[in-house]
Order: sequence, then structure tokens, then C-alpha cells
Amino acid sequence: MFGLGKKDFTLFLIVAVLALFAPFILNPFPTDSGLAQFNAGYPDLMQRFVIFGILAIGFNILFGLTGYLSFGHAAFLGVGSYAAVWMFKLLSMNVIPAILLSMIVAGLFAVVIGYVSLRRSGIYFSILTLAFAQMSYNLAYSVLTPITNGETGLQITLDDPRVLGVSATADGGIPVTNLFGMEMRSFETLVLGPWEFQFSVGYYLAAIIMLISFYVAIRIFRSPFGMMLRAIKSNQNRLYYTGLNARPYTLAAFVISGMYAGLAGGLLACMDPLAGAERMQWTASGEVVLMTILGGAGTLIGPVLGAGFIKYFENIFSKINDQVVHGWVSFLPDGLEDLVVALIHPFVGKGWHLTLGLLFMLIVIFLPGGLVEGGQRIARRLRRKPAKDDAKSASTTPAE
Amino acid sequence: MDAITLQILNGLDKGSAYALIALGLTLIFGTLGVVNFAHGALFMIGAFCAVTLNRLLTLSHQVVDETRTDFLGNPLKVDVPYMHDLFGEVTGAAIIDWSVPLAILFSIPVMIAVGVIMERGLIKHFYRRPHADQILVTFGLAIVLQEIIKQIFGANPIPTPAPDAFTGSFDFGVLLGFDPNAIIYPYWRLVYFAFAALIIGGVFAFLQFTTFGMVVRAGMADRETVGLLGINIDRRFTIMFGLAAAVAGLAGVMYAPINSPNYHMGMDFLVLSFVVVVVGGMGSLPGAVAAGFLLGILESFASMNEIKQILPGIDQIIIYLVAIIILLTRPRGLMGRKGVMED
Amino acid sequence: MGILDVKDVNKRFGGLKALSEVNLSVQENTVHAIIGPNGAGKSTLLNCLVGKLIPDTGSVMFDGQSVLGRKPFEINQMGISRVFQTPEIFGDLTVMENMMIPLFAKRDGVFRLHAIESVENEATLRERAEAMLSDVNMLEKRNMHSASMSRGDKRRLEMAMCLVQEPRLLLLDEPTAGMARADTNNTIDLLKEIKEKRDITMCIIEHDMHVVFSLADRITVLAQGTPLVEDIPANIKGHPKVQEAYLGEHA
Amino acid sequence: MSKTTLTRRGVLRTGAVAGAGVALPTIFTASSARAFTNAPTGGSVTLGFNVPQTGPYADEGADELRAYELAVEHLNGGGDGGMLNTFSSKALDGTGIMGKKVEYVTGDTQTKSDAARASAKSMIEKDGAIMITGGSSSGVAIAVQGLCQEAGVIFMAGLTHSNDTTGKDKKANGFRHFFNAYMSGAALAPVLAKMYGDDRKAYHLTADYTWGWTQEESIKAATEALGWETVNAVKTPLAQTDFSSYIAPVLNSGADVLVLNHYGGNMVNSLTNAVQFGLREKQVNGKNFEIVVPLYSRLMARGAGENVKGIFGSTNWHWSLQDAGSKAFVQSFGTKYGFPPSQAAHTCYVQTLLYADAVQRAGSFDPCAVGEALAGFEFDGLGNGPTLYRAEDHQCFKDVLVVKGKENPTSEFDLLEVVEVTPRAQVEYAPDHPMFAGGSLGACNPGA
Repeated sequence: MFGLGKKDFTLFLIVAVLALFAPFILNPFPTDSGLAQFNAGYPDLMQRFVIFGILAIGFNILFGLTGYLSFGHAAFLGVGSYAAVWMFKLLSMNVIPAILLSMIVAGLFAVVIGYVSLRRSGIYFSILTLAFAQMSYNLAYSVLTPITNGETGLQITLDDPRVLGVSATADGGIPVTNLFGMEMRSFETLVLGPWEFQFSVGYYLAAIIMLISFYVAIRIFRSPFGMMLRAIKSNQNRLYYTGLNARPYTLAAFVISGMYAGLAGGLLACMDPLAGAERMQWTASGEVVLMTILGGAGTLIGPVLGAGFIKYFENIFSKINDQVVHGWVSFLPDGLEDLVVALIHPFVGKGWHLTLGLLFMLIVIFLPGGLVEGGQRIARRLRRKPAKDDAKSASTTPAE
Repeated sequence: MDAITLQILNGLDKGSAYALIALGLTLIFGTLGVVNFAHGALFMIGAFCAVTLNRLLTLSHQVVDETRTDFLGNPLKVDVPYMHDLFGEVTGAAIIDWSVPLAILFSIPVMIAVGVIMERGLIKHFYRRPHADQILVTFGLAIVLQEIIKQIFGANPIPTPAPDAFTGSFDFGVLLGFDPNAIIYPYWRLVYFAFAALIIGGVFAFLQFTTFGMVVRAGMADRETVGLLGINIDRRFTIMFGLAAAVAGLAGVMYAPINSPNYHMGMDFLVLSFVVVVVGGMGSLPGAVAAGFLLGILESFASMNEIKQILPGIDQIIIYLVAIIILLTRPRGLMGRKGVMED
Repeated sequence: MGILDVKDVNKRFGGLKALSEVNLSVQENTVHAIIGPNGAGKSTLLNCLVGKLIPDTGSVMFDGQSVLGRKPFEINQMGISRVFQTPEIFGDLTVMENMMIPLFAKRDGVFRLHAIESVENEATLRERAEAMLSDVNMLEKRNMHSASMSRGDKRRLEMAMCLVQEPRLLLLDEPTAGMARADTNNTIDLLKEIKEKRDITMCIIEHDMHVVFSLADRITVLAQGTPLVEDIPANIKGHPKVQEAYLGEHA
Repeated sequence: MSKTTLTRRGVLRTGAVAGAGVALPTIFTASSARAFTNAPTGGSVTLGFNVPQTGPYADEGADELRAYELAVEHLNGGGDGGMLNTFSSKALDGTGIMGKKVEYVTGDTQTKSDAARASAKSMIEKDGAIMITGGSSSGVAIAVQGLCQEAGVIFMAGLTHSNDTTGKDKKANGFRHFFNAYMSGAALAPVLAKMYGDDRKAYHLTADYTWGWTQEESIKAATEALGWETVNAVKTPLAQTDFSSYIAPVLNSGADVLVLNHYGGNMVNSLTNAVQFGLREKQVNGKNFEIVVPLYSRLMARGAGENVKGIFGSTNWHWSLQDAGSKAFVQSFGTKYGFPPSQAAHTCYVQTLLYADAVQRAGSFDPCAVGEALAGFEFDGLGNGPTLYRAEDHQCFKDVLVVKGKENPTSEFDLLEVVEVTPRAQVEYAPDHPMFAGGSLGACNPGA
């Protein structure tokens, strides 16, 4: 179906259903319950899930297939965002030209960086990409401020030209990003008993683009091109003596993956028209790497899961403060309540980094191969089948 | 000319910190084949060894001073360190004053223990895992370590001064025949440079002249062959990890007076030290040291006004620019061996 | 004029003369073996043929075109395939995928961005791959993860990968090095079969004389970087210079 | 799913409904649209406290959060009431805001524009926050202020010192109580001239980003107006930790004053390095070499330890002030937490009270009504003397403190002493002053 095999089509269908019903799935707890803190079904976070999903899918095309570990992928996200915001400033608030330009600019940027960096492999390649990204970040934060607005990040203002749109709305406000009139920020709330579900235009645009990206990624994985990329990871020497030049293949993968990042950056700017320089910092690049490894490098769905996992912790755990924890355990006697709060305290709110770090370690120790591997194990156990070694070896293992 | 000499001094000083961290990083990589993203955290823990010792020495009891008031208008409680009670005010103050050098002694066992526990408890299980897994687990560990430090010591930098004898600066230029005041240099930075040179020399001598070192070097060159000789290389590697942790920790202890330690200082140095290691050539000890000093000096030159006026922002990117140029002209860094981490 | 002509090739590594005045001509549809003791320059010569090394002087012509200065993949595209001393296959891929890659290379050249097409839909190529696999008795292993196969199977697979490209010249670099006797015999049988079934030119670099005598149509003996003799196998066996070269090694 | 009720909380404009009609099922019928975003419905109102909880400013963020919690306690009638008792406006009575109990949610800005906006969006979209406040850097403040303008909620800035916050990036929905770089310069320069003479040669080291630049510009203008000469101004990378290569050349430049336009970790390190290099022991041009840190923060000064002694700078507020408001605040903060509040805590506490008071006086949570109540509001009793929230740019005008590092601190909090309280008149400027030109407030946005 749609040129996908049965398994892939099923996977795609599952992802599509999850994406379309995310507002329900991510809001399992009634709004007034103490557990509502864990609901993730509000527009901004859902948008982040799918947008960082796109970023990780793209990164996985490079890393999962070819084994080239780029440590500078955030740079493409950053230039994508800048390109999109500039489009909003100069042309119009319609998201289509912004998204297109962000992909083109990121693609061109990737051609240049990729052409140079791919002259080396292994960690030397990683450091080259890291160096390019850090240079971009440092310059964007300082001397390139006229283009990037440095520390604050590039914003849209009332006196932008916007030749195909308006500089300011009739009531003096800054116009809003939209798709032919549908505003990205607008959303509807559906109340069902104690539950509240939010349906955001921006989220659905991002989700549809994510599904298209996911579909394209599946096709790439199953294509001769994708096979060549896996061959590059497996044995570049053999590839050379089989009459194939690895360089254009890796460069193409790098550029495609850079364009995915640019698309993600552009979408971020569409949902919230601000492009901050921190998007390009090495920690942001590292985050993409972590998302991919955490989910399962080289698997189709892994990177999306990894992206969701990290963004969930960043946005949900950081907001749990002592007052909230007290709310949960208020049924306990006072002394015990304070003790429980004191025990939970280091891991939530300002301690969310600690929880994330611990989870990184636990996952990589107990689930080599990431969340997908974990899921497979659970599935196998449920089917009460003994774990087979060939199943494990047949799945693509992460690169060394 | 004096400006250039001054920047060379600055560069050597920055370079010594880079070289010390990179040395341990490349040692761990060369012997164990592990990409250790937690190495910056070891440097940070070293610096906090100095802070901890300082805190321990200044453990105090409170004495109420009725003549003064605190911010709420209550009588002021003055902290009196137990050291003053134990050794008298003068000696006690002197001991506290020397807490950073004393922390060297304190940190060595602590850092070796941290290193050995890390290796035996965690890293050991990742020797045969892909580098990607190693990166993830050590990165997770780095976050955990720095968050623990943050929970204990807070996020703000903590002043950790050098002993009074080493604060202040002296006129280095006069020694070299420049005008007075041309090259003023802080004592502690000279101490740091000398200390770094000593440690680097020590590590090289240890690897060069002891049997232990020779086995480790052989293991770096070809692990399997050494394993076949029936030598228990794993135990030696554990010790090497402890040693690398101690080197990073000592670099941190001595760095504390230069910049007040904070919990994220490890991450600040991590990327730079990776660049240093790779520019030097993965797994090459002399390469790491050479690259550390080279990048330190170039960074100092790039921050000179005369250069910044011609190339605005060059000091922001110099290290990365140099790394790119070196890696493009020398495929495996300055002294890298073929085939290391290239697949 | 053969299909491969090596003329006056010299190669130095620092002070060491690896190849000196090598002249060699491989005729179409023959099996030509190059033998010699260790350090005779066999591997250096092979690397000069496939583009890994460039000789200091001399020329290497394949079918009237110089291969010098071309990259390995360009030389492959000219029609030279290579089998390595230790089998080089795509270990992370299945046997079938290993077979498809050379077919794509043959059809599409050094690079093509066929990123949206599906491998599943390449019926013609799949048939050819399966035919080749059945020729080497590996059809039932087509979905196996290739890294998990025995060394003998890997060797077969590698040969199949080379043969499926229908090369005009197949270079084999010590195809039986390090193999047990039984495996060696299997490989010899395989090569014999290939030779009989197809019109193919092979050039075998070999250390083990036993292997080449049962296969080769012509043999060149290399010693200290220079060809000693070139003749049919029957004449090589008793040749005094060959004896000397090999005995010299054993002494 | 027995009963299905339907409400509208979303920001949905009629145009969008028409456009989105295809995507949205028909069960979404437009009900009576409320006038503004997140109008509180029940018996409580939610405020969003967006402070750095991770990263280098985490301690400052923690102090801000303490102040917010204290403010909420006081608004809801708990504790000793703090500055509610000294505040010149008596609209607030300790029963929450307009009778609604004050609740709050917290978020982590990570001191990154992106993360701060994500966190603020989450508080607005998920938790229904009606006002966002907090932050510890200008980049974040400007970014979040922009977001609040778009989303239609009020933004009460926390610690932000850049001229741009109420200059070229000012927004109708944003309000700043904290002082700015221009005010630092205007307050500090006369004191410096008095202490160090008016023929000094200054050398600036400036953090290479927008806040650093505005501060350098402000201090330069103010000192040059009094006769100082600027020998050189060097930009330093934000990520710099070792400033030796920037500091070493200062002595040979002919300068006799070093101005450090740095904040946070940058300030701690550059000041420590400058003292290490012995600058303060030197004589240049026959005068003692001096160092100035125009923006002081007590929390950061702690990181520099002994090195701050005798060094001049400016600050928005300090706990040693003896007016009734400051004393009341220090009393309740100190009693609750055991140490005195920082200037960041003070400004955050005050901003919360000012917001609550404005709502009470306006009689509505509508951001436009609140904005009107705040604009041009004159008040006193909140620690800085008589203060004006200027209508033209939403900047507070009040006295500015010139401080210097204390020689004999009695505790780890007692690091600064107030040298002079610069009167408000001296730091005022016209709304169209060139350093603040280029932006406009625009119209207030109630969100729907």
C-alpha cells in the first residue's frame, strides 16, 4: 500500500493514528486531578513532539543508515528557523514559503558543511561537524547579530516590510503565522466530562508534515539508495571495489538529513516565530544524538520515540514543583508527607536534568538498542516466545 | 613583542588545562577504547574536591556577638572554624589558607576511587558496546554527577582562593629584559603551568619507564596480542582509568583558584577537550599535549585586539577553525594513528 | 595484446623497491596466476591494478585504457572485480542485499539517487541475483544475515557478488589464504566450476602453488618485485628459478 | 462519556474558524467568546513563574521563586503581609486577587530564549496562566515578552537590565520594574567621577551579546560626558571562562580604569582574573588602577569572593536599605528562608504585587485593563522610594543604588554597601532617547 510493504504500512498506520489522536492519547488524566500534571496534550508540547520527531527521523537517515555521527545537526535546525523567520519578516506570514525556504537554506548549508566534513570519517567527521556548528552558534550569538538578533533571537516586529502581507494587523498587533488564513496558534477545546482536549491547527499541520516525513523516510529506508547507505556503514571498502562511490551517497544522505533538520527548524518558527541562537549550540546537537540512540538508532520509529521521551521530561518534569508534589501526597500524615516530598524533590522541578541523566543510563544499560529494543523485548515476553538471537542480529545495530 | 610574549604565556596556561584534560581523555580512549563524555565531570569533581576540603577545614561553630546585629536586627552569630580552636587562630587560618594545595593530597585518593568505581561499576560493561552507547551512558553519567554537585553546592560559582603566598602577580617581563610592567603575570598561573608540566612529565615517565606502563602502551597498540600473552590487561586498565581520573581531578583542583568552580565547568571544558584530543589524534598522548598547547596559544593570540580588529569575532571561532584546518590537512590529527575510530 | 597489460611498472616505498620492471599480459578467457614467495610484491602489484596504489613509472592498460589514476570504483566500472584475501562483504546486510548492491552498481553506475524506488520492485535484478546464488549453492541462505555465515560461505558470497557483475576480469587475492584443506578444496572446485561455466578472465594472486596448478592456464612467478618466469603450469613446476625462489624462502 | 459539555478556552478568531472549518468537526460551535486569554473561571487565578532552574543562573532563579512564593502567600493573606503593609496603594486586602485565590505554576527558562518561550507557552496553554513573570537575562525577557504580547497575557519582567527590554523591543503587554543599563550609567558615572577624578582613561571588556553592548554604550556615554576617555572596548565571547588573554593587555593600554560589562559567571571570572593579574595594585598615569562592575548582583558577587572588595557598581535594590518597605520585605523573607533576599527576589516580589494591585484597581483580569492601570501608575512603599511606571515605555523610574564591595563583611550575604542613592530625577530620560529608539509598544493584546 502506497508503495510500502505490509509491515511498514502497518507501522505507518499506527504512527498516523497516534499522531492524529495525540490530543486524546496524551491527555489521559482528568484536568482537575493531581495527575493532570503529567498530561502532555497541549499544543506547544505536541508540536514539539512531532517537530523534534522530524528532526530525529532526518538525523537517523544519516546516522542510523550510514553510521556517520554528526555532532552539528542543530546548526541546520537553526538556519532553518532563521530562514523561516526572515521569510515572515520580509514576505508574508504564510507558512508555506517559510517552510520551503528553510529546507532550501538548510540544504545548501548542508551541502557546504557536508562536502568538507565528509572528507573524513569516524570521530574526525563528528568533530568537523561539531566545529562547524559551534562556529555558527558563536557567530550567531555575537557578530552576526544583525542577521540573527543574537541573544534574544530573531523575532518578527511591527515594522517588518512583509511585502505580500501586512506589517501590522488592523488593531495594531503583529500578524500571526498562518496557512492561508488558518492561524497556527488557534485551537479548539473539547470538554468531555472532567477531561479537556485541545485541538490545535499548528499541531495538525506539523503532524501531517511529520507523517509525510516519516513516509518519505520509510521509502528511503527501503530504497536502493537506503541499501547503499547501509552498505556504507557495513563495509565502505567493499563498496568501493563494487563500483560505487560512497562520497556522493553520504553527501546526499547528509543533505537530506540536513533538510529534515531545516524543515524542523522552519516548523518550529511557524509554531512560534522566534529563532534563538541556542538552537545551534552543541548541546542541542547532542540532544538529537541522544534522542536517536535512546529510541534506537537505525530503526524507523525509534528516533520519534526518543524525541518524545526527552521533550516530555524537559517540559513536564521541569514544571513539577514542591507545591505540586505536596498536592499529590497530601493524604499522608504530615511527617511522612514531608519525607516523601523531600525524597521526590531532587528529581523534579529544577532536578529534571538529574532524572533525565539517570534514565539515559538505565536505558542504555538495560536496553541496548534503545526504547524500540525494549518494546520488542516486552512484545516477545508477552508472546511467551524465547528471545531469539537471529532476531536481534537481523535488526540494524548502531554504528561503532 | 611584549604583547606577544604575554599572550604566549596566557596560551601556555590555558593550554596546560586543555592538555591535562585531554591527556586523561585520550589515555582512556587509547587503553579502553571508550569515548568518555564524563571526563569533563571528573575535572569538575576535582575542582569541587578543593571546595569540599575548604568547607571541611572551615567547619565552624557559632559564637554570638552582642555588639553587632544581623540583617534581621538580631545579635550577629559569628562563625568560628574548629581549626582555630584546634590549632590556634594563626595556625588555623594558615591551614585554611593552604586548603587548595592540601586538596591535592585529598583529591588523589578520592579521584582514583571515583575513577575505579566508575570503571568497575559502569564503563567495564561498555567495552564491547558501540561507541554510540558509550556516548549515551557517559553523557548520562556526566549529567548525574553534575546535578549531584549542583544539589549539594548550588549553581553559583564558589570562590576558592589560592594561598596568600601565591596571590598577586609579579613582573615576569623584567626577567626577560622588557620594561617594567610590560608583562605582569599572576603567581598562581605560573604554579599551574609548572604543576601541569610536572603531571604531564610524570604520566609520560610512568608509561615509558615502568613495566606497568609498557604493558599498557602495548595494550594501547594491540589489545588482543597483549591479552594473548596471558597478562591480565583488564586490571591494569582499571588502574589506568583511576589514573586518568586523578589527572583530570588534579587539573581541576589546581584550576579552582583561577576560576571559581561551578557545577557546569566540566561541560564547558568537555567539548574543547574533545576537540583537543581529536586535533592531536585519537589515542595519541603526545598529540593531545601538543594540541592542547597549540590551541591554547592560538586562542590567546586570537583574543588580541590587533587581530580582532582585522577579523571581528575570530576569538569566538578560532579553536574550531584551527580544528577544521588541521583535520583537513592531516586526516588523523597531528599524531593520530591509522584506523583508530575511523569506521 | 591481452585484456590486461602491465608494462614496465616500478614501485618504491621509501628505500624499498617493491616492484621493478614488471611486465605482464593477461589474455582474455584465461586464468592467469601470479605466484611468488612472501614479500615478492604480489599484493603491491594487485593494488596497482585496482587503483589503490599508483606505480611510480610504467603503465597498466585494461582493454586499451589506462587504469592509472582512476579510483577503485571507476576501475570496477571498467569491468574489473576483486575478491579479497579475507572475504569483504556487507556484514550487516542479508545475503540477498549483498547480491543486489553489485547489480545496482552495474546498472546505475557509481552513483544514483534512487531514494524513493523500492528494492522490492527490482524484479529483473532479483532474478539475476537469485540465479547467481543458486549457481553457488546459496539460494536457501538468501535471507541470512551475512555476518553470521561461515567463512567458506562468505567467500562464496563474495565471489558471487563479483561474478554477478559479469566482470571482464576477476582478480582474486589469495582466495584460500588461511583456509583449512577442505575449505581450500571447496574453493578450488568453485573456481573450476566458474571457469567451466562462464567465459571469464581471472587473475589469481596466490602463495599456495597447489591451488594454482589445478586452475591456471598461465603462471607468472614473481620474486623480489620482478617476474622470474611466465609459462604454462606444466613448465613452471620444475623450473629451476622457481625452485630457487621458493627454496630460498624456506631456507 | 455520559455528558458532553463544550466550552471555548481557545484563542480562536472568526477568520480562523472559517478557514479551519474543514479540519474541525461540527461539534465545535462558537459559544460566547470571552474577551481575553485564560480568563479565570473558578475561585482561583493562576500566575506563571518562569525562572531559570537549570544552567548557570539556577541559584538566582531559585531566589526569584522564593520571592514569588512569598508574594503569593502574602496576597492570599498568609504570613506577615510583607510589603502589602507599606505599599502606597491599599487596593489589595489579603484575599487573593479580586477575591480569587492566587495559585501558581512554575517553569524552567534554562536561560535560553527557546526553552523560556516553550515553558511560558506551556503555562499559558496547559495551565491557563493569566500572567507570566520572571527571568534572569534580557534575551529571555525580550523573547518571553514577545510571546506574551502574541498570546495576550501580561508579562511582568524579572531581572532584565538591557535597554532594549523597554527600548526597541518594548511591548504593550510587557512591564519592567528592574532598572536598566542607561540608569546604571547615569547613576554610576557621577560617583565614579567624584571618587576617581574626571580625567580617567577607561578600558571596557564587554560580553559579546546585546545586553553587553547596551551596557557598554550606556556607561561609555555617561562617563565620557563627565570627561573620561575610553581607550578601548573589547568584546569577549559569552562562553569564555578564562579571561586572562583579555585582561593581560589592559595594563599596557594606558588605561587606568577597567570596566567589566559582564554578568553572572562571566563577571565572576573576569573580575577574579583581573584581580589575579594584580591590576588593583598598579599605578597607571600616576593614579591607582581601578575596576568597575556596572551591574552588581549580590548572588554573583559571592562567587567572586574577596575580589569584590571596594569595587563600585550599581544595583536595583539592596537588603540593607532602611525604608519601611525594604525592612518589611527583608523581615518576612528572612524569617521564612533564613537569609536576606537578592535584588532579583525583590523585583520579582514587587512585580507580583504590582500586577495584583493593578488587577484589583482595574477590576478585571483583562490584560488591556491591567495595562491601563499599570501605565502611568505612581506608587511608593515598595523599597525604591516614589516610583513611576511610565506609560510611554512601561519602564519603572525610581532611585538607583550605587554600591561597592564591602571591606569587612559580617556574613556571606553582607557583601555590598550602599554608597549613594541616586535620585530618580538623575536617571530619567526621554522615551525617544536614541538608546531606546526604534520600537513601539503597539496595541495591547487581550488575546481574543
